[in-house]
Amino acid sequence: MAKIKLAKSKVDKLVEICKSFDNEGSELINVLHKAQQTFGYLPAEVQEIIARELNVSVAHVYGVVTFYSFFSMVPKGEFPISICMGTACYVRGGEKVLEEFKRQLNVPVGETTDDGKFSISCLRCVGACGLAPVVTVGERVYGRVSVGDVADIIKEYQQ
Amino acid sequence: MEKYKMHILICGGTGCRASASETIQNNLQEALKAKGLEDEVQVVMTGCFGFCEKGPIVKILPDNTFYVEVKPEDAEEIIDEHIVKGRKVMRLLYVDPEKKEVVSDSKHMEFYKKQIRIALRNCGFINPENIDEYISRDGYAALGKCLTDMTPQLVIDEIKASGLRGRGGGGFPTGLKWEFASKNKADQKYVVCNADEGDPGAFMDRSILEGDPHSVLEAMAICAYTMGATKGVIYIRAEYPLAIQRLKVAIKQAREYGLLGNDILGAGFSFDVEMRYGAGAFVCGEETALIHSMEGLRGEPTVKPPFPAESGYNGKPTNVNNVETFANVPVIINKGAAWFKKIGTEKSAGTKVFALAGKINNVGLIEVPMGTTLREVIYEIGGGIKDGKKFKAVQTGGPSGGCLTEKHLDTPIDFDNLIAVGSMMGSGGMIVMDEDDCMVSMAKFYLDFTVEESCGKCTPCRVGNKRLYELLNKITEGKGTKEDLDLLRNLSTVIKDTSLCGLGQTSPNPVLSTIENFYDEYIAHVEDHKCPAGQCKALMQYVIDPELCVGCTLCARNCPVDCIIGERKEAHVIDAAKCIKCGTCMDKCKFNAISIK
Amino acid sequence: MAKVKSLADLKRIKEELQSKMDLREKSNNPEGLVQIKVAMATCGIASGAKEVMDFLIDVTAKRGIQAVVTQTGCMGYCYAEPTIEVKLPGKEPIVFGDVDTKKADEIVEKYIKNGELVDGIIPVNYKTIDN
Amino acid sequence: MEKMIKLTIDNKLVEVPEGTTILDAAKQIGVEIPTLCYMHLGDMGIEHKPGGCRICVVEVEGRRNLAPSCNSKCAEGMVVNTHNMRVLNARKTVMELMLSDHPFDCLVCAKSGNCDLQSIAIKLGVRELHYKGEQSTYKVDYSPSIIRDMDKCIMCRRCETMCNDIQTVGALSAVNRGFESVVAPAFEMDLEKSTCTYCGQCVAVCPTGALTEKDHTNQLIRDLADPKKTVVVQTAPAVRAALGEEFGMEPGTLVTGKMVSALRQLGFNSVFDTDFAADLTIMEEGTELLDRLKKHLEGDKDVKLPILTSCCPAWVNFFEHHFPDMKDIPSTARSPQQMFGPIAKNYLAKQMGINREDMIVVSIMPCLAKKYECQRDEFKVDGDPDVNYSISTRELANLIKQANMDFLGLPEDEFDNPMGESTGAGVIFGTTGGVIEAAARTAYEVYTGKTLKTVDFKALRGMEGIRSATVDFDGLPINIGIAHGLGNARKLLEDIRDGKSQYHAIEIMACPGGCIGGGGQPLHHGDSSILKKRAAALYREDEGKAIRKSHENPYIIKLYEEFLGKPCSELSHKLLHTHYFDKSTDIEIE
Repeated sequence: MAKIKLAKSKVDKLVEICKSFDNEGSELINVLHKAQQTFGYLPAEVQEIIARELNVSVAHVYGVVTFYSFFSMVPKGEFPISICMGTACYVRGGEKVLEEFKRQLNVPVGETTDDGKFSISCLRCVGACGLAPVVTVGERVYGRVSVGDVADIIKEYQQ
Repeated sequence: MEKYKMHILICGGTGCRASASETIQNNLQEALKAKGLEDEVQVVMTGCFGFCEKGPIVKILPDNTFYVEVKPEDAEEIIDEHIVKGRKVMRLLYVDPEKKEVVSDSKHMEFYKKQIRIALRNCGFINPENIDEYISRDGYAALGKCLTDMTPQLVIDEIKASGLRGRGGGGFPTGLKWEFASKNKADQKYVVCNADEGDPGAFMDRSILEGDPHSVLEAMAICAYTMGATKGVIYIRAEYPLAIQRLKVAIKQAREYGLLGNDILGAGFSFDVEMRYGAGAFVCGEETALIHSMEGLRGEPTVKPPFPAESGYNGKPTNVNNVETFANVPVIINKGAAWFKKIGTEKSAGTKVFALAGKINNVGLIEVPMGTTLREVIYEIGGGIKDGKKFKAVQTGGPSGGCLTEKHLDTPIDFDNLIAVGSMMGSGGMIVMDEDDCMVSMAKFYLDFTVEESCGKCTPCRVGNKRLYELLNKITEGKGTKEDLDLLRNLSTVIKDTSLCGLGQTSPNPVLSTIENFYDEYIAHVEDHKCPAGQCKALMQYVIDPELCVGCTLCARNCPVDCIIGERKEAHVIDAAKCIKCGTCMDKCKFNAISIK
Repeated sequence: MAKVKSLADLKRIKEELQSKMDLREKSNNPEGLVQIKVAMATCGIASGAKEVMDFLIDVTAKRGIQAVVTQTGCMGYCYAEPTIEVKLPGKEPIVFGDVDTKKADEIVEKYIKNGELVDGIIPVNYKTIDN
Repeated sequence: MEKMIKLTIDNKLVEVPEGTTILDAAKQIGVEIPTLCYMHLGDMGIEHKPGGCRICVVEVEGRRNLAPSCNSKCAEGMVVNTHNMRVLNARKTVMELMLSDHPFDCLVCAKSGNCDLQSIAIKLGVRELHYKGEQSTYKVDYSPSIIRDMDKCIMCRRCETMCNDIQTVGALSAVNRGFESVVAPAFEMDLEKSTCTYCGQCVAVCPTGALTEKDHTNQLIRDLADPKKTVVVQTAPAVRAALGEEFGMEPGTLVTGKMVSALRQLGFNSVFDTDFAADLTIMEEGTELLDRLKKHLEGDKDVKLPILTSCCPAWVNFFEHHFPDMKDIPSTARSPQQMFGPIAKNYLAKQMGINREDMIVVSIMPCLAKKYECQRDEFKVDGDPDVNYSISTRELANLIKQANMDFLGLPEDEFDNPMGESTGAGVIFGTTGGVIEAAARTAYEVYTGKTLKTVDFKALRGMEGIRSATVDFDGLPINIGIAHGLGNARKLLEDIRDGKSQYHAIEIMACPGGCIGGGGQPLHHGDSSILKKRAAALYREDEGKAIRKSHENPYIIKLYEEFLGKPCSELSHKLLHTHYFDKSTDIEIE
């Protein structure tokens, strides 16, 4: 028997989210979006509750969560850094920028620094190809980023 | 709506917003207020102008002045000089890079000259959050015409006659698709708009939704009318917050006006639209995968037939079209199939929007008639290759397309021509590469994408693409052999031949087309263990020419891994074992002493 | 907002809205239109250019003339302000000086509508401000 | 009238009804196209054709790509090539790709020799792998019943279909995507921690060694080789109707006598019959049923009906996980396997004059959940299980082969007594509807005090997933429901939960067909005609029995007289009944 622990407020919130979608199994992806918006990520406990509320198997929920790259089971850093790996950014040096972020923060893609401050992810085309290569930190977009700019961008958020 | 003497249009596309176009809008409004002109000059945030390279863009009407690369601090000057004093701000005008001349009016810019904007007709022209502006430009007139004057079959016939083909990649005749869906009887049918633009480097769908959301809603309603559907779903990438926001506003306004909902325009036709969010899976661009995703499942494709037109969303007849396809529909109805058919080539009517990017001067979103040549697009509209480098290849069709070369430049672009030369239209990504781009690495880049985006359902795509990637990786690391090229070819052919869906059926295209067009480059990698473009790290070495090095130490100080050794004023040496080949030293050296060997 | 109840209703709303979008539509395609530029530098404004411009915008719209009225900077004829430049489709631009609303009315009626020349033309050895 | 379609396959003209797949049309002219992920479970109505493996691709002239024949319908005038060089190259390359992500431990793989992947690779003549690279590596997951070795998974997804669509257990799902994708429980946790019921239907359909039963034959060989141990065996009814298939015999051949003689040759001290325990189950469960029925008729609101059978361990796991709120509805009677154990170790051992710990009780079961059932804590005394372990029909067949016996030539032997004597009622436990029919025979006579004219309740028989019948208890209509396959069981349970159920008693078996279609049986590949033949065999054995009602089994009568007292007595409650647990996910709110 799997045992999970979750704060009551979170359970209530999840129940409310599921209810707002009529507890329909076919609304799973919408529910997951909402839940991730609310909690920042989708830990196992959250998936268990969603499965129970939507009356689908938790294996199914997990299968869906792991299919879509937008969903994450680990919390992102306080400042999530995303490097665009769209083709336009790639040919204008996006990969080098990514390597530099990885090197300077010493974390691989998809993970968060030990202090919880930064996480690195790749994304596919923000549609700002005119600014390639593009890096986003949270909502903020940095365009025409060069390897040399990486340290400055990190510094901006380090204080 | 007040009647203004002047309009200032600011690009509110994602690219320009990333460069603070919202702040520019605010500053302009503040500056107008300060001069007491807020009732005379209207400031409008529009959709994308397309010329993203030079964003943010501010356009002033009626004199059509086109300001580029505007910064928030320029707002006051624009108001003071242009609006009040009637003098153009020269430093913000576009300078033609060839002729070195100022061009103040977009109509006279090379970038816009060859463009015909149908799908993008309202982008950069109207305020997408104002339905009135859409209506004033014949918005919903096509829907009205269909509902009032045309039978569903007549509408289908019109679309068929127009020659419109699916702009999402497949190029399937839209009218035919509608007809299939209309012929299947069911108690419920669905119209789905595929706005899950996943092609890296293509952003036309997002631009249309951000700049002209009503055109898509109107077209969906028209489609629904032809097939007898009452429900529409827009499946949109969750990563497109602005497009989602604009659509939400548009749907709300359309409902308020009764252009969505029950008994539209008193014609007894009811239709409404809701949104579903994609969650980051390229394969969901495939319609059966998309439908599964809409149903809350893993976005895995299923074997066709049955086609969605027979059994789609919730098992009901469903018609799926992409955003750009829909955006063309109202114009076709308003202006007639014959008008549309005249544009473009015989088998590919109309225009196509391309996202022009890569090593090109004018990055941006363009719409050209089918049949325009690659050369016109790259050299005239695109302004040629960046930094005076040499053109090497253009990749069309995104990860499923192929790399075309110099010899293909005069190919008129249309669905069939691109396939004939080993590439495809795809959703319209067009990435230009120069002499510094290694074609093996390019193929590897695309395969990396496909491997990551494969759903894993069928063997050739799940395992085959992985093996393709591994072979390419081996080659870029200098460990490949000539036999590997044969393996690449056979595997590519089999993956294309046996994969379940369009993703796998096209994923080897970048490999096949680069082997075909850049065979020498592959041979250089596997036989000479050299990367001619100097991009494959394992096959290159940074060296300092002791003759040219003056010992300024700049490179050593900037080296991130401290692998450059040397005394001040003496020639430096790079420790190849420690070098991570980041290229910083070469960028920093002022004496051209560092080169790639 | 009331619901749009029929196609006729939609057409009516469109008509209403169109005048407000007129300016954008016209500037999108200025070649076939009458282009009027009003010099609106300090000297022009001081001598009433603003009123003239408002008048021109009004009167062209009311009389159904497809015209784009824009402002421009000082044309260099400060002695004759307000000055306006009128360009009929396919013709060379002509500059009029000392234009008040009365004069403007005359220019519209005679020159723009019928192509008859009126008094007040400033002999042209100028360039428009654009160039 | 069915519309007929003409097409050409491998230069031969074929005429098939509209809707026929290329695969089936080819079969019609004797062309076998290899398939791997495709699974057609006959009239169980299960057709799994995801078109994922791409082994069955064929060339359809005029089509750009090759088509999966399992999932492509014939069309008029179609020209199909099933084995030309383009197809062969593709098929072979796809197979190479599959093998390039598959371990090469065939020599020691449980499925070796019985592996679809292996046999198709042999058929395609794959002798060399041109494509090599990273292989998937997963931790092997050992549960009490099932072993998951996902390195061997080829993503045919048959298990997923069985677990979700047929059984509605929902323990498995495809997770991740692309090369990383695999079928796994939620959060890739161990099966034991998941909602798995161990029904074994996934194992039964796995084409490779990715899903196999936990093998107890080595343990058995060691125990049999140990002279200090008294090893007794019980064999479930469904085993005798299927074991022969492993030796090339026709499905539905009864091999009871040969099986007994094989077991004896293997060295078991005593060879008993689970059917005996099945008769005992009827005594206990039947009594409980009548008791609840009487109280219900008297208007006792605390008594819940319907009563549900409880002899299927996968079914027990199912309601413990999925319907814990209804855990007081099933009968508390243990399954026959678990009734046999305590009687053997408490009653028989004493008779034989040996200590409990020196007796090893082994069961031969058509089932994988039985392996888990043996290990449940409530069926142990001071850590010693009542039934030490269970081996499946397939494992027994393997052991017989390992022992080099000529099974077909074995003499017909008889079970030992006292626990080898059984009635026809005990025999039919092995098929869907059998338990409830057996219960009806006894309950009728006990309730009415009359003797049945005919013991055959034909209305309860059949292969439909959900069946219902009303049995006349001398004027009292008893509504009986039957479900086999957990998906069907779920429907009946949901009806009960919604208060819509009109049944007095329901029999539920987790596997389609009942135990004859169990997860430990010789693979039936979904051919339901095989299941029907196995069922017929059991009914045949029943008919041939002199005694066909459990309460008339002389050894059962003797057991009550000598040991248990009466059905549902205190002692039988201690030894023969059990209780159930809530195994749903426990959400602790902080």
